[in-house]
Amino acid sequence: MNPDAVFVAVLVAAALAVTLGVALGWAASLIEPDADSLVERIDALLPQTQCGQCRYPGCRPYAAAIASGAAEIDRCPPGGDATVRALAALLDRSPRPLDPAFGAPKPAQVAWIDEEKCIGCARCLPACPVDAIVGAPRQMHTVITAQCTGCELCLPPCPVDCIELRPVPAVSLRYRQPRAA
Amino acid sequence: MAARSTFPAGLVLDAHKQQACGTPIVDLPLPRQVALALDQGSGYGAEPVVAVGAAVAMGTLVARTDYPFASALHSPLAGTVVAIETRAAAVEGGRSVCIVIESNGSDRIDDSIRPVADPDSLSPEQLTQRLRDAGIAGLGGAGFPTATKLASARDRGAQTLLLNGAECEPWICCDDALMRSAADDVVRGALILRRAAGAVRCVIAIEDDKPAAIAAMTGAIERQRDAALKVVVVPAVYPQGAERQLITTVTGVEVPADGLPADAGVICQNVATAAAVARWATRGEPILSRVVTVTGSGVAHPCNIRAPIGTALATLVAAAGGYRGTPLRLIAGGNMTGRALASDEAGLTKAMNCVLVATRDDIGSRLGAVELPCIRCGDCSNVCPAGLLPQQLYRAALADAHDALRQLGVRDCIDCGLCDYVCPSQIPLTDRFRDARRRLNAAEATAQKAADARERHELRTRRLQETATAEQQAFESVRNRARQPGDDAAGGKS
Amino acid sequence: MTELLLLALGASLVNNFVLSNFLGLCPFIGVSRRFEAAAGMALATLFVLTIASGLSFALWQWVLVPLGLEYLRTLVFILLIAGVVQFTEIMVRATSPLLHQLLGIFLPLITTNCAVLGVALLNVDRQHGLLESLVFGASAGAGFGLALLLFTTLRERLDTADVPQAFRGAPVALVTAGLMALAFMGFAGLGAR
Amino acid sequence: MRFDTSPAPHVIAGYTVPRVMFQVLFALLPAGIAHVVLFGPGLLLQLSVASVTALLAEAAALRWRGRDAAPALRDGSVLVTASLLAFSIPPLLPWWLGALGTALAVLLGKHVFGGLGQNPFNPAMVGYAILLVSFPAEMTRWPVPMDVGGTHTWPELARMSFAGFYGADLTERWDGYTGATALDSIRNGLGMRYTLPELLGRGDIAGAFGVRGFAWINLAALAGGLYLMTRRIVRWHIPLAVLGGLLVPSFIAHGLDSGIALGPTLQAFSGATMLTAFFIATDPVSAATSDRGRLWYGAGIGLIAWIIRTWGGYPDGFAFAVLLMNLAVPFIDRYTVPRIYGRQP
Repeated sequence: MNPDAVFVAVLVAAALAVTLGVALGWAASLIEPDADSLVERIDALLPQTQCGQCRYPGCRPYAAAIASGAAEIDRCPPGGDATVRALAALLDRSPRPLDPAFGAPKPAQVAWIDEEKCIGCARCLPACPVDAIVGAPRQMHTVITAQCTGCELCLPPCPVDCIELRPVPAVSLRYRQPRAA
Repeated sequence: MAARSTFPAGLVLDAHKQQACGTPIVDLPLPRQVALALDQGSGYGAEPVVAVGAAVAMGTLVARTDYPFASALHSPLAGTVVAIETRAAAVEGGRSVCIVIESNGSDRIDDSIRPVADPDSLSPEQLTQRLRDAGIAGLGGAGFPTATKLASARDRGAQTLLLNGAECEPWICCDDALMRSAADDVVRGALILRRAAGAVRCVIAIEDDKPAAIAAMTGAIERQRDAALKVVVVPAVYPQGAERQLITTVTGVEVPADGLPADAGVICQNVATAAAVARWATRGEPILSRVVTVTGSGVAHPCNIRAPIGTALATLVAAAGGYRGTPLRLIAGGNMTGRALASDEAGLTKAMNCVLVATRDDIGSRLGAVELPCIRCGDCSNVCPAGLLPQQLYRAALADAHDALRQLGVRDCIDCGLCDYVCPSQIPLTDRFRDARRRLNAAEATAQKAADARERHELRTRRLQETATAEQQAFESVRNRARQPGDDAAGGKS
Repeated sequence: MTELLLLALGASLVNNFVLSNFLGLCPFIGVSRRFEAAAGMALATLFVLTIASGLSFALWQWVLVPLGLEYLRTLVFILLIAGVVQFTEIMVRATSPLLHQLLGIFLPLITTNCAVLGVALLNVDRQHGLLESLVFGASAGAGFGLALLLFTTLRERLDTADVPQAFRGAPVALVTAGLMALAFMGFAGLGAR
Repeated sequence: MRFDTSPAPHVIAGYTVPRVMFQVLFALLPAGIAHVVLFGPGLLLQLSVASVTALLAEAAALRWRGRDAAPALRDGSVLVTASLLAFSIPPLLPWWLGALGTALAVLLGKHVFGGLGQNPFNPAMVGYAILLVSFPAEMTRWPVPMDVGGTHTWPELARMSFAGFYGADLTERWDGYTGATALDSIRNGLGMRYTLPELLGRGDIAGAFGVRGFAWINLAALAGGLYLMTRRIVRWHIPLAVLGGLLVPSFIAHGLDSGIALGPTLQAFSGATMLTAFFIATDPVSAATSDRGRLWYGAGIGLIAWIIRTWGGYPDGFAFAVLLMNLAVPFIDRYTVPRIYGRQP
């Protein structure tokens, strides 16, 4: 094989590589990736407790982390296995057990304020990620049970430990709402 | 006139009607005690307005409601309220709060009960309110408040009042008996309902296996001389009497899956409800009693009985000659959709059209069933009156696959029980679907709660950001002002 | 015309790349758990196969042969395929991030899907013209997509089946794929007469 | 008084899977009698080895999974699989091949997927296809039937069947007594550029309705199939679609070129046509779900069988046609969900 042939071969291969590279770069610059829709769909499967047990500051940041591949899908104890399964199905991955490093799943719970003990300090109000505690300084506080996600974030700020978590009250579920105006 | 079309499938079942239907309706003497369940079958309860110890007369209002899915209750006895407590009742879950009234033997009628002077002078809205006050609810089995249906029919401009006299479920014949004995009442009630609904036509649908009822109703209509009133004979196919299916049979129109019968231009009422409306018009009487079929191989003399609401089922069975043989199930309703009750102390409800005391002769096929794997034979989808694929739904239900359940129409299932009936693998499909529906609803409630939480969280995040930005701006404007060279204070210092 | 039709039928059904030639098994097993992902993969592969067939023919006919560089074809074809796949990936990521996530590693791996290189090389070996190359590539892609979609719907049904523990997941998928291949043997010898 | 409770409905028709399966077996009886009369007792030998193997395999699979085997053995489904396989394989097949095919049918065709009701493929056809691709010579060797030629007696067929069953070398004593089926001979003949009328004029193919032997079996299977339809075990969609998918193209092709294309009568009464249309394709487990899906499914089977019979490498294409459409069933089901009451189409 003469040196010329080798030269031509290298030249052809290199030309092809450069052509493709330029074309791809140009294509990539033309087309904007749309990452948000995936984050939305992941976020929709998370329980929205906003509890931060996944060590992200809320459900949506965690969803963004999953979408970008920065976090695994096993970090959400409030969602439990059901959420992991749903995420695995959405992303076509194998379901995996929850990572115990992020806590263990608990039955659904809601916060309850012992109004005998509450001193009305209002420190729990800003802690609540979903505005489910009503109250004002030196007024009794109370938790809107229907809106509480049971995230436990109101526990640490309370100076008198008057907040406790109770199991979600059983709701009778009718299987078919009558269809009438 | 014969029916025009039909719904997807259905099946002809053994009717078992001859047992109770031969004899005239028996009037039950006033019982010593009644227990009125606050939930009369619609799934929603009224609120008591009497206290324990209160004296009541026949027709006294004992529970009222503003809720559109519940109906008011009136005392069928004159006497005293002796208890308001949770006890056995013929409702979902088997227990409900009941108002227990003991008779004092008198038949004093409440002062509020007066015949309606001229129902034709009332506007549809006034009529509807009066019917709501009278606690008129669907006597066909659903117990749904009639007034609520009338209002929605008016809102949606329904043109046809369909009186359901199909009575398709085996064993039940109380409507048949009522149509034969009180055809004029049914027609009179129908005319009032038609006015209240703002409808122009009234069609009375009766299955072709009830020639006597058809003849009686046709006769009553002829006496009325109203051209917009007619009887339609429909094939005796189960579940012909299901509201949506009957509407399709009679009008050829399907009710949208996510809509109401009124969207198909129809309001459907039971013939017994119409008769109750007539009683209200002639005597001012709210619903105090109903006709109920007491039947089954476990009853000595099956018959139709007019009994006060709240009468203990044991009393009804005793009036039908008492138990016979070895009764295995006490079913409120027919053998396809009826609810098996744990105790015969439960009281009669407005929604209860049948008390079926079943022995092995009646329900042996189900008791002896051995569940085998589904072989996808498709018999279930061939009979499903809702056009579903029960065999696919069954797999989705086992896997708890919510999307598939929704898509395959687990909520379009009308619980008729036909898929169970024909399944060669004897799988209790209907119950699996009920269960799957419950879990689906629970999951959707959870998802809805999560969505609400997310929305509130996002609002809060935005609010905090805005507050922070505002503070920042305020801070900066203060600082900028502090650095203004022309500022007096600054100038003074320099 | 008839010949093109026979070529298409042969490449898509009779000599189905997956079920008769056992090429491209990796995405066949890997991306057949969900219909949406499989449909995306089928389309992506169809796209890559068709474009790569055309481009590789052009490269072969007008660059390699005139320059006497036939021995470079494997290298050049792989480079070319990699480029086309990369372009596909950019497209998919832009149009559907969820699909991009679902396909995951299997999207860039179309490069190493032997079906793609196989089609390019077979086109050269069988001396297909441009039109024939395109038809061959497209029908091979269609056959791959058909097999993948059928397999995916089968697997989705198996998800709700009471499969013995030992066979759950990959084993039953492989048995199913084997039985599919058995069924496709029915096409063997089709058109031989 | 207290009562037990149970969910509605409280009554069922009491029509069971075992009854379905035994009705199917009963409906196979006429075809079985025709088979035994025409081809000797080989079918009975194959049937017995297949049934025993099937029951053993079913019991073993269920025992291995720790399930109660008794109900599954009694429901008759595995006997239907065994019978359909026994009908499909030649009556001269050595017993171990029959046993192997049945074991594969039950284990690989059914239990790998979870047993009754879970298998995507028709188990009998899985067993048959594996045998056919693995032992093509043995699987295409049929005795010359009784109804034409008359070269041999039924006792002779019986001796031949037993010899074949035990695996003896049949060519020593009975060379010329055994051979290809009619479809096979036609295929080979056409391959050698004979025309169809020439082939049918030859004594070794023609018979009642055009094909010797198999015509009677097809007729008997048709009778059994119609019986199943009257008992509402089989509905009309699949059989009609299978026959339509096969006969419509053959009618057209025969009209275009009667020299080489088999006519509809010949197609309908040769090979496994009726058995497939009424007994094999109608296996509900591996068939499409909705009525519309079943029409597509059946038509696909008929059409593929016609294609394989006309251009393929195998004389009869029904086994592969059934398997090919089996694998398309979930796909068909996906696109043929019937409209639910009250929903938009």
